[in-house]
Amino acid sequence: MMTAPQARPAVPPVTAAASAPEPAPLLDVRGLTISYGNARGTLRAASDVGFAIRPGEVMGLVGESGSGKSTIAMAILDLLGGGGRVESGEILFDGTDLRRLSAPERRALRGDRIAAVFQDPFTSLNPALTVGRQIAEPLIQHKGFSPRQAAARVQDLLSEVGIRDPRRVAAAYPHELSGGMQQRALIATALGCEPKLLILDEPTTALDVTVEARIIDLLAKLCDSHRLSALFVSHNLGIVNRICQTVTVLYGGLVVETGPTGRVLSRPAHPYSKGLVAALPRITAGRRHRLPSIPGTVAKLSGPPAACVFAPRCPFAEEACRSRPQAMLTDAAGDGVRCWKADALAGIPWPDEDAGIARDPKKAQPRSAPLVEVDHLRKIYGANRSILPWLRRAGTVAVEDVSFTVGRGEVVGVVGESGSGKSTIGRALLALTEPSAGTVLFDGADLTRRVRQGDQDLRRRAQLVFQNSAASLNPRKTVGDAMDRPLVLAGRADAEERRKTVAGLLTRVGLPSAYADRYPHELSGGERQRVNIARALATDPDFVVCDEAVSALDVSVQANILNLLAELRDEMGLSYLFITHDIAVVSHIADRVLVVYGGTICEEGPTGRVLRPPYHPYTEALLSAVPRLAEDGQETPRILLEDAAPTPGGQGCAFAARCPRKLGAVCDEQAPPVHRTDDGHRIACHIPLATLAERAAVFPELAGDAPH
Amino acid sequence: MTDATPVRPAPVQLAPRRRLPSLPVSLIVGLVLLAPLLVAAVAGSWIAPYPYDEMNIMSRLQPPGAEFWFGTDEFGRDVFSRTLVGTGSSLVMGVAATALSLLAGVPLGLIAGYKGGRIGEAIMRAMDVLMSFPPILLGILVLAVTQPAQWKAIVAIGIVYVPQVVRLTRAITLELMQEEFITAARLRGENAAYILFHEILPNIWPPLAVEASLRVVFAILLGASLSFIGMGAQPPSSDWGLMISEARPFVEQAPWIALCPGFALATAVIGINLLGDGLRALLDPRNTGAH
Amino acid sequence: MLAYTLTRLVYLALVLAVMSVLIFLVTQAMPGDVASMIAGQFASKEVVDAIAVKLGLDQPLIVQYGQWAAGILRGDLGRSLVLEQPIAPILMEALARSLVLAVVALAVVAVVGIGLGVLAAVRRGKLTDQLVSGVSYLGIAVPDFFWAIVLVLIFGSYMKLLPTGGYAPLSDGFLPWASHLVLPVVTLVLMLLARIARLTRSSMIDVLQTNYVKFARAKGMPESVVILRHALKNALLPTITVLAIDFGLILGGVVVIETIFSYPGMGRLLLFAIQRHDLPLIQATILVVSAAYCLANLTADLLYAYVNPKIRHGMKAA
Amino acid sequence: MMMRRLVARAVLSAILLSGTAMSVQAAGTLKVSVDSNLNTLDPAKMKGGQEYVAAYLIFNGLTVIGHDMTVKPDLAERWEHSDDLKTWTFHLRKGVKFHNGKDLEAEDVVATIARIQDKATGSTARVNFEIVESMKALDPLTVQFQLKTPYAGFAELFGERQARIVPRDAIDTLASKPVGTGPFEFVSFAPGDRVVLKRNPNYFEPGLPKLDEVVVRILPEPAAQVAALTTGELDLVWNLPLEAIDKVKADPNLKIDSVPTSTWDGVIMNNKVKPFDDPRVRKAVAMALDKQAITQIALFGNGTPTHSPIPPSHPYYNKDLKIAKGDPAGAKKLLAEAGYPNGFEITLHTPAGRATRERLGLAVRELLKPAGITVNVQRVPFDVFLKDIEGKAGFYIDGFFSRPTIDTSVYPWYHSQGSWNTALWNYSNPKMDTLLDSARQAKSDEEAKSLYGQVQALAVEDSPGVIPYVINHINGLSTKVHGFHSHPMMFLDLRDVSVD
Repeated sequence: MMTAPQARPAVPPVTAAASAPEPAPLLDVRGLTISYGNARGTLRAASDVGFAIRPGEVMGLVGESGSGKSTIAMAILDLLGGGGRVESGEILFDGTDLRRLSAPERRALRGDRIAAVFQDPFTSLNPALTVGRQIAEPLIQHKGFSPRQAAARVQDLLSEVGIRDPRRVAAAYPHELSGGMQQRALIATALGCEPKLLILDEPTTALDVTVEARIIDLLAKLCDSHRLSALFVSHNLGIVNRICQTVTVLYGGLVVETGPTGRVLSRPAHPYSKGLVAALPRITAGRRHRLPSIPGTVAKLSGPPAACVFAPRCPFAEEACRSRPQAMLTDAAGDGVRCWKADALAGIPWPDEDAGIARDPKKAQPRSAPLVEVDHLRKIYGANRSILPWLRRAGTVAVEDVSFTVGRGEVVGVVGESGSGKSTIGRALLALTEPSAGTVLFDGADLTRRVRQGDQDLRRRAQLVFQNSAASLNPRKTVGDAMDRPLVLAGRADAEERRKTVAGLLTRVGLPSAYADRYPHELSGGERQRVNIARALATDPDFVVCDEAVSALDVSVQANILNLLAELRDEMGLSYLFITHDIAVVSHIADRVLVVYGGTICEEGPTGRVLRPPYHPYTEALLSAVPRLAEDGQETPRILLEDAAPTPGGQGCAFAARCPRKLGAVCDEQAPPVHRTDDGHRIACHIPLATLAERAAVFPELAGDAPH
Repeated sequence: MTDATPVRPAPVQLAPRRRLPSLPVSLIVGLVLLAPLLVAAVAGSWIAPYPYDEMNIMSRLQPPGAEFWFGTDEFGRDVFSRTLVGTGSSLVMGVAATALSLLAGVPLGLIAGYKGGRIGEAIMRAMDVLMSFPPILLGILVLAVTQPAQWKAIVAIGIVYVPQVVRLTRAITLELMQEEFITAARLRGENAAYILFHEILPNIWPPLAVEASLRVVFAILLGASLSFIGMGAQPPSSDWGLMISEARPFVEQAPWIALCPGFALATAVIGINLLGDGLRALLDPRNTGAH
Repeated sequence: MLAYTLTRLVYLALVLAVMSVLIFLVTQAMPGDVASMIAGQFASKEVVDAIAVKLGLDQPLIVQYGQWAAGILRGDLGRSLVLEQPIAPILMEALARSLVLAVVALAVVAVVGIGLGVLAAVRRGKLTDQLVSGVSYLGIAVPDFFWAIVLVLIFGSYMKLLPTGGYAPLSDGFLPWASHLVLPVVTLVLMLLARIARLTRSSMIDVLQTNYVKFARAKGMPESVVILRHALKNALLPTITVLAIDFGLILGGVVVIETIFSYPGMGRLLLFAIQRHDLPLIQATILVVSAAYCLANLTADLLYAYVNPKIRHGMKAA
Repeated sequence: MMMRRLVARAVLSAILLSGTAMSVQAAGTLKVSVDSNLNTLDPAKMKGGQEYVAAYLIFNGLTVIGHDMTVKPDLAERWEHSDDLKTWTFHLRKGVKFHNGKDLEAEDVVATIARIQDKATGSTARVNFEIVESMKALDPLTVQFQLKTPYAGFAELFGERQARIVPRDAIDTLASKPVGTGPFEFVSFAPGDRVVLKRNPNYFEPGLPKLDEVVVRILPEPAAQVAALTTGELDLVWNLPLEAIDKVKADPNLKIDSVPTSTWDGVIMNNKVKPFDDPRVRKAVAMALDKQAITQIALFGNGTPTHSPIPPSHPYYNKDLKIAKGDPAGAKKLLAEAGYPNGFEITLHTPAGRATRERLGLAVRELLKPAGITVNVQRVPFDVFLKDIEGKAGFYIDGFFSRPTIDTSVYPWYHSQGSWNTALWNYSNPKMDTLLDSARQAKSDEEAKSLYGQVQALAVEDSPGVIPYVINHINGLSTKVHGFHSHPMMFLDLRDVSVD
């Protein structure tokens, strides 16, 4: 393991443009090895990790779950918990090895010169203290501010992170703020003592896309204006591309590649990086039948690696890869890659699995009656008719007057942010929740009523694939048992025959049939999601609702599952309602897209139409917020929405409160008219269609293509 | 890795197969403490050196010694024998009362959680009323209605703990009802009975088992308290609570009468507590060995 | 918050109404009766009947309940049949004495229990933690009456330091009054301490693993601030609930403690009433204790809501 | 800060030491404990020893039973009766005032007795006064009773505990605010806690009482009583728990004062209920019970085995009879004769909370076992005992306080018309009736002694029930208490008592 840490300083990196002496790195991590120990043994979360961040530079640390990226961030902060231990290595901050400092000395650095923002703003703020007080704390602690001085500084900080009414926010408790506001407050906290280094651990992952876009924008601006260095931990390549100058790719606790963001993301050198970039669904990529994907599951190490960690999943692997660990190869520019074949593989793309047979969209546009018809669906939650007057409540409108259809063999995508009502629509379609008004016809029959009358056969024809693959399987039943029941209910009495069917289904979703004897916790996330799909198929359905079915999965696994779903659709003629917050995923798989906001449909149409102008203002904002890779072309100016939470249920347009193109009172007071264009494209907006059509395309690359 | 060690394949962890559960220490210690008590509960009257109720005026209030290991009480009865024989009474009190509360509480909780609506509301309001009585008071109230007897104390304690069991069962049921595998069961057309008994119940029993072990402790203590104030086991029974109560006047001249059953009680309570802690650890979903 | 409070009050009223019916019916079902009790040994039936008529015990149940309930609503708890006195003053005096016991015990439990719990959580897995766990096991391992006996033995009989029973009114002076409280309070504390300490420990451990505590540490806050300002406030929420329940438990459960220490509170009054079959006194005592228990629970819930800003603001009535 | 810590330490040590601090109290205050709460302070309704303690401190009767168990003048300075023993005239002491300032008058006596006679009052003394035909106040200081039948012991009836004379205008508030003529005035009563009494300055016996104040603490726990006595928190423990006698004896600051009484506990067998309708069965039970052993078990020896309620300390006690030694073999034989060769199983009820009676029950259970009788002891709350057991069940343990006379101690239990007998064991033997009736009119002590000797012999022979012992009344007190003598009637006579 003679690797980068020794090699790299030997060849001082030289920037191509200027020959000015390279400033010493602000943060220089060398040979960092971290392990977690528990009763069952040790797990190596990071092995011999090294990277450097120069002053003013934002470095992305990317990898899938379990790659060790957050562990490294926590090790820098000295906040490893739960049995984590730094085994060896140096963490040089401004030339000082942090590991040699005492705990109080490191604490004194934290929040002062090294500040952090964590993933989940909803849980990172103390619910019992006002936001202002929490922001003021480090100021008082590290800078010796008086509470009064600190309070004044808090207002400035809040203004700086884009909060309009800092006084109110400072006095508020965290739960009174939206997620975006909370994350801004956390950023303000981090900025308070004017740190040199920011540790950003997935700072936007928990947020909606439009909010994420605003926060990233803010972070980029702040890093720029304060000349901040930052370690940006993320799994999202698009966001890394947007904010980081350099990027370090982790796999199985090892750095597999490091280099300037543009280069790494456009011309990845390590096979893993290639796969990662290739597997990302992309709006601009055109419709492909299959996404390139990385087989297998993420590696976890329990000791020093004995071979290339990626070899078991690598399409380019050969015997040499499996017999010895890989060393970091560093070039003159400081780029590194942990693959001895990197040079040989330069220019060779990740294998594309696409058979090249573009799906015939006509197949998805059947002439016969639609399979599912949703008519004026309305759902109100939490209405209360108590005898106690102060308990009476009108309830919250989750879905407001939604109508659409799903054709046979068609994939309809539903895109929206959290709280948009998209999941409620899905549940109503499966008769899991009773509509407050309106009807859901399934194959011509009123599904809700039939189910209420006990018609389980009709219900079995509509199934659901869940987001949380862990919770969707009964932990006390084997995979086989879980899949056996639907068959029993379908009246298949022969146990042996059922067993075969289960085995067949498992094979069908790409799992060994021996998995029938396993319990859910013995499977990986991707495997569980396959089991979920297999179970949904066991009732032989016509229609499957996929509710954020791939959102919780890592990119490489997500591509696998998307491919599987596409195959099944083609083979079995399934219809999908594909619910997601990720418009890129929808654009990949859906024939038609519904864009929902605040319980209403703002735009509906064939995927190709929705991705092109004319846009509903919300669709436009959503598209512009999608982070993308460099190769996807020049970014257009983003449309940044307010953080304000949507307020459905009013008289006017649900989006009016956040709409950047709001016309005026009419938007608040009247429901928007529906503009119809060709191919069943509908836009609900007060702005005339012609005006909407004037907007430039968010993805110019798509503009020329003919709509499907 | 420049040395000549043979190259091994990367120790990539595979999805774990079923492993033998590693038994928590507290579980083992708990069982070790309880084992002799269980033996005493079953075979107490056979292993006891003297009949529990045999009086001997010549040897009353004898201190512990070779003849009477833990001394004698005011009737000259052997305290050790009495404590041994009393094990059954005291443990049965806790276990039977807990069983009773589970028997009544679990179905009610399941119904309240699964059905919800008016039935669920009615059940929960009834439990609210029941819970509004302080526990020992409810026990006293129930016992005051009839002549005291041990089985009545068991029923009383059982009733006292029904609301807690109902609440817990309902809470878990409600939580499970939100689980996606229940949704999946509904989607494949399962009826309520199947969902309750095959999907929900197997997931309820681990937390219930932990809860039950704690309930047993409370029930034993409450039973002892009731016996103490004369509303539980009746003399000449050697129920521990009753023994301690009867020993009160002699506590100064003959503390052993109270101490022996006191220590037995403590052993039982600590044992069951440890057992509960161990059970909790064992049944924790994070402990992958458990199913 | 207001809506929540109102709702809870309405519930409380309903629960108390149902309870009053239950209490009335159950006490009526008790064997033995007050007329025979008053008539004494071998009184003839006519004597018993004469007493029953005099006491109004011959009227239909519903009439008796109606009179009783109406009386309570007017604040009249009735007359004790045995003591031949209005119940309210006797009950209030006993309640006040039990309350003193409960409040002092609870205060000690809260301070010591929370302190021990925090200590154990912070020193998790270390010797301190094990010691606290061990001691708390000991506390719950033996019933309160056993502790009481041990305490009486040690402090009363052997050391002769403290009075082992009875009660001294404040008019006798503060010290006699306080000294009579020590042993019962210590017994109650021993009984309740373990639970509070363990609960605080576990919720403290949970809170110490939250993101906001991690974030507070990332801000460079000293450990003392992290624990006392960030963690403790949130960790105390479940403890508050349990403390209130304990308060009710003390009020209801003092029967045993008061018996052992001959402390003239509610518990002994109730036992006295049961032994003498003094129905009005039994009914009033149980009702008042249960009402106090309910009120304690209500207070806990409101306190919980108040301390928890998430509920305090924008309270949705649960 | 320093100051605060000092204060805290002072408070702490004061609390710890207050036990000893307690002993410093107002001179002339006697702190007494009783073992159970007082139900009422209305003497007519009293039933328990702890209540009688208060009765004798606050009230007086027309007569009083002295320490020698003979009747003595109290509120009546003298009395006379007609030769036929049917007309009784009592002359009241002059100048006696109730605590409320009113003078004692003959009308008060009439009202008091009339109230006891009223069934609705529910006084246990009512049966005593059933023989009263009529009564009237001849003048303010003279009251006359006309009896239905001749009765020699009528004056003694006024020494009975319930027959305390109360002011006729304050009857309704007696339970909570008693007013009497006794040596001490009522101050306060906190149920479950204490009764406070103060010296009656107008008490009719000059110079008495000596104490300024009496505090009667209610302390049911024996351990607490004894501890309080040793720490000086109490000066006197009334009816000292038997278990604590050794401890008190061992303490140099404490002493024991005891007196034999005719208070007894009994094994009640209902002679009309199977199997006790067969005298052989009753006799077998009596044979099997070793009275000496029972006295040891139930009373720790603080009592004396006896044949009937007549205590061995009494001159009428029949010394020639042998105390049963326990003969299970003989009992077995008798049982076989009665048709129970294998014995039988039966439930024995004991009243809960009466320690000696509970112990007696358990002793009976053990002692009958070798005779083949399986006894299941069932403890019942006292109110249930009174309602459902006493006078109704077949087999139970009961107990009775000393009566003022031998007649009132024996007649009601053994005469076929005796009030307790008809309720308890329904025993009937004409020979016994004759003996008892003659004893009532016995002209001499000799004659009475002989008659009562035969009564005892017959009682043993017929064994209507088993009376194993009479109990000693024991008080534990501090050596600082002077002038105290335990009373065989078990009430507290504190007139002559003083405390250092």
